[in-house]
Amino acid sequence: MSLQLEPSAQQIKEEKVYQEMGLIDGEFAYIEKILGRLPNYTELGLFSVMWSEHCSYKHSKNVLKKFPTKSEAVLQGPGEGAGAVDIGDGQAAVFKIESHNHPSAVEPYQGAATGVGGILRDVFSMGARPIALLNSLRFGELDTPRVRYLFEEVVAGIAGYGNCVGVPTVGGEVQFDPCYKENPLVNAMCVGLIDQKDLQKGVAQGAGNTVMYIGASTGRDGIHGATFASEELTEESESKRPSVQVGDPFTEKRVLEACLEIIQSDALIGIQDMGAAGLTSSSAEMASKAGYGIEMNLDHVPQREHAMTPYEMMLSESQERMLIVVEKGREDEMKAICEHWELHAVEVGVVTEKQHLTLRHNGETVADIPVDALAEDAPEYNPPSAVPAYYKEFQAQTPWAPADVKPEETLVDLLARPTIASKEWVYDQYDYMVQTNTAVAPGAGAAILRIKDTDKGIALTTDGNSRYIYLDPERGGQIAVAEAARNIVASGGRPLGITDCLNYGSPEKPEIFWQIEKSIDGMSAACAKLNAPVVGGNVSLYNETPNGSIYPTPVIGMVGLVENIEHRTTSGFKADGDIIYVLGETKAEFGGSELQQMQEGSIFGPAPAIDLDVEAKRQENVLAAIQAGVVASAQDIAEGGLAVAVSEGIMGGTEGLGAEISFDEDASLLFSESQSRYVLTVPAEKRDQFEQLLPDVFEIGRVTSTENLHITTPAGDTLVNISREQLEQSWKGAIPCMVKSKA
Amino acid sequence: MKKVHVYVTLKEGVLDPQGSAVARSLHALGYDEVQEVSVGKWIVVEVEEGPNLEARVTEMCEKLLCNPVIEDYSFSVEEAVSS
Amino acid sequence: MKKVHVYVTLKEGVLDPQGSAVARSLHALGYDEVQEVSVGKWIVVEVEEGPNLEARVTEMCEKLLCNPVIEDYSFSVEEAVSS
Amino acid sequence: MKAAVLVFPGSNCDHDMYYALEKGIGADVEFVRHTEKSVAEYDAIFIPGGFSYGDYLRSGAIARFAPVMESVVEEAEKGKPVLGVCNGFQVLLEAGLLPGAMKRNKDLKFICRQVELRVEENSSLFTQDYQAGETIKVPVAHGDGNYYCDDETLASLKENGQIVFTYEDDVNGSRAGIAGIRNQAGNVLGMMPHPERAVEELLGSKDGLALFESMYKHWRESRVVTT
Ligand SMILES: Nc1ncnc2c1ncn2[C@@H]1O[C@H](COP(=O)(O)OP(=O)(O)O)[C@@H](O)[C@H]1O
Ligand SMILES: [Mg+2]
Repeated sequence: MSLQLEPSAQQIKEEKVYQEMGLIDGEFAYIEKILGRLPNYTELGLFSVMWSEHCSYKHSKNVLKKFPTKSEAVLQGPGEGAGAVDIGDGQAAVFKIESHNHPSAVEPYQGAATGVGGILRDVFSMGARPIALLNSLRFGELDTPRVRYLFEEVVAGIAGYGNCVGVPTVGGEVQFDPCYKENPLVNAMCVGLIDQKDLQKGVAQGAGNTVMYIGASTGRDGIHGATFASEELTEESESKRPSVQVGDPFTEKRVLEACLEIIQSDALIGIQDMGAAGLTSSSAEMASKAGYGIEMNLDHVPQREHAMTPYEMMLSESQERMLIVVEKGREDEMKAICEHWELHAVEVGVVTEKQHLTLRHNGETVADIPVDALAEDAPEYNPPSAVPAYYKEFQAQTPWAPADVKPEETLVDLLARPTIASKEWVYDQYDYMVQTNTAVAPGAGAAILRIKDTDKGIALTTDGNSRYIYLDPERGGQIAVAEAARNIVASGGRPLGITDCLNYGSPEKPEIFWQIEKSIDGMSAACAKLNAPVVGGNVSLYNETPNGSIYPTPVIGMVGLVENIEHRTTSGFKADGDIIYVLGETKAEFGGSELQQMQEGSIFGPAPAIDLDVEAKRQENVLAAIQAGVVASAQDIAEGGLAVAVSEGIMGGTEGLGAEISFDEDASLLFSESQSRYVLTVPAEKRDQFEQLLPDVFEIGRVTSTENLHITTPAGDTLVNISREQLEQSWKGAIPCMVKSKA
Repeated sequence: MKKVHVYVTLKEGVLDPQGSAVARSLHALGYDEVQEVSVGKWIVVEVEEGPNLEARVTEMCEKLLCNPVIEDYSFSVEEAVSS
Repeated sequence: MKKVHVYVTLKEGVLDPQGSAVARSLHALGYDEVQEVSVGKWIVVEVEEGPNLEARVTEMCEKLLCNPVIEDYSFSVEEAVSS
Repeated sequence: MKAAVLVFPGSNCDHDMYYALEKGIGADVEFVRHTEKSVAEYDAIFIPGGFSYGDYLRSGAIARFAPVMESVVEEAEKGKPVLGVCNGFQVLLEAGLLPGAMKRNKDLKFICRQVELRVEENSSLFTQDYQAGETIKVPVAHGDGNYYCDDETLASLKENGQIVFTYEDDVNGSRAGIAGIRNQAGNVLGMMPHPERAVEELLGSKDGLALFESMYKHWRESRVVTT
């Protein structure tokens, strides 16, 4: 009945209806050629979502091939719901990161919540039990009510969903920069644990087998979400969204438990979540991967709303739904499991020899498309790339250095910059302890989870400083991966693999495509050097508004193995008298630094240098020293430089401690962001052993028993003399204070 | 002094997990006559009388009380019993 | 089919953290005329017509929809437009 | 000790409770689904945290009608130890096994952190291994932990020594800083903080262990008397 409202095949072509769905003329012609006829409206819908950037990676597929994806640890590389690495004892860590930027810009609470829901499903559809969530967030500076609203609601949405499902949110990062003012980034990462033998794949194999639908009913929510995610954000974005998806974590929890029971059944052939492009992508991808087809009867799809059309059902992005393929005749076993969890489980189709996605509705065939055309054979583009003028200019500049730094004032100001300030306000809202594995909680560096019934743990982090990447995508890409690895190593872990979330502006702009290419080159080189291959990821392009694009922001989610949980190391200072060392040289490198942004209101010039050989060597040495048990605390030096790292060592350390430091360089270098550096503390009696393992360290001071940071020149002049309390006021107070201000 | 009653509910078509959970629970308790349940908010705002009361309340709803992306609202003004 | 509107609110004298937060935000936005705010629930239950409708709804409220330790409720029955 | 850990749809600290009971005191633990009819065969009943039924409507409101709850109420009235933690506490309140109700936290935000609790009494079967007045470190993780009761109830809680744990700092706005209360008979305890998350130094505290040990000791002693 409502089908009559849909344009006819002829109208679609003549009136170029396909353009409204984001398809261009050439793509439409290609569709016509594949089908040998004109597509109807439903078919056009299927193509438009499957060929959207979000599902097809049509602009990024080729550059993604550059990533190294193999190592002795990789069990599952890119291509499935999530990647998997070997963590020993026959176990694997399964993990993936995903963006939910556009939905969060429109409806921050639900956008963030459903982002968490989606990434959880990616992981448990592999058969793994989710054991940790992380997130990487970017907002404008907290100086307008809208930005504060986005920030508060995104955090609440992440908390609301993760807490309810019962998966601890153990880490993440939040950075603030004007470039994200209208286009916040919300990337969520999930890590699961599985016995390797249980690893599942999303395949629809074996003609005659049954396709079943599990979970929430299908409504009209989020129709065309994948297309939406592949466009710029405009004023109309809000009204264009037919209806925003609302997350239902309670249903997710039941779907999760049901799926983990289902994967234990040998009747299960394949399982995949209905993520972006819902039923369409899950069915087409499962069939395409297996070399089969699927015939679905849409009359059987559980529906929440009246009179839904095939187009609407296929494109709906209702949450908390899964598609499984089951051995014919054993459907009841699945139903019994689902009933137990009070969930729908219905037969919606069969696997067919003919490699088509065929849809039936009210007794008629409403779509009939070769599955490979939807999935693997989507168009691919090699967009033109061009070096941006800004880059050439930055390269030519003499490096910027701060003018006349008053070290103590600068330190206090830097600690209160929201990007550097304590994120306690954020993670206080996350249940980071549920499942009782969190051995190192959020607060400093990587999170560590113990793996029950073993001696080991895993270390988790997300990282990505987009300022360096903007200044110099290739170097910045190297730094992003290296920094994530430093976090893992400083916590006592060995990097095993990464998942990446590539957030950029429009790939159709040559300058932006250049950023994508170069940063991927940089990341790839670092992944190879640090033996941390890419096992999965997500691409989010078109992060721009009429006011401009975001900085190129690839986010690295990294998983490392802590061979013995006793090796876990945190950044807080531990005991009076411990020696404080810096590993690595400090140079006058301020391009893209927090100090530059603070003083100049913008960033420019060359990014800090990085030498991947040095980086790799130091990581090895630091890990060796930690494993030898001679390191009391360890931390990489990042935003804000040495002075901030030492302050964090005090604030995150045992109560009652401070530090006495002698700094024999120009005071401004306290805030330099030179790469590949660490602050390490060592008990005095382990000095010799430590220095043997790490010959290139500089001793800079001692941990003291007065709650104070005292930095002097070798001549004895005081550069900084400040109490722990004052440091904390600045660092801990900043974000709560900004959030509260209503001006 | 006036009492303004603001009623906020999810827009048509937006998933209402709370409503469905309550409906299921009522069924489990034997209330089979229950068809559908929706859970919304009822906000009572006491305001001092002044000009443009309705216009100002409309503003409050659109700015703060209701999230226009997923919610609809309506309100009615009641003479408040002074207490 | 009838539509029953159930209104649930915190009892008089029970401090309402949500209400005070909304009042504070409204003040911050410049709505100084706002005195007090309470945030309650508005639950719409669609029921098939049958005997004892009011008595059964009262039961639903007392059993499930309202927690009598801290909440009060009231309801009204509306003729629903059949859809 | 045969321990039942109830599992409602949406419970998510069920495994943590199981683990704490098994590792902590070597209890013989079983999960008991919300649809079961009886918990009579168990020596103690544990209602774990989480979001039963999503905490939609009100925390614990829907769970209290689950089939298993009738038997829980019966056993509680017979004097069997029942511990409700976090969402479990909320279920006990909704079920009327403990007085009072929960409101949203005063700051309206979910809070997760280690907090300090004061052990107000050590005469119950749950706290005999603590010192009265002792300060312990146990984490909280909740959005609706702002305990409310009327003046009369508060007076009687005090008079009967039913206030078991209070917060050292005001974390959520609870009346009289209440973190945990027991019934008059002393066999039902509800608390918002999570003792099951505080049984190993590795995770930041083992101050919750004494609670389970107290229960275990009580069970052993009561067996000696009856057999
Ligand atoms: N969005 C977030 N969610 C959870 N934890 C966070 C979040 N942002 C920051 N944190 C935590 O705060 C700490 C500091 O973060 P960050 O400043 O990025 O430092 P680092 O890069 O050294 O880990 C880390 O432990 C991190 O996990
Ligand atoms: Mg970082």
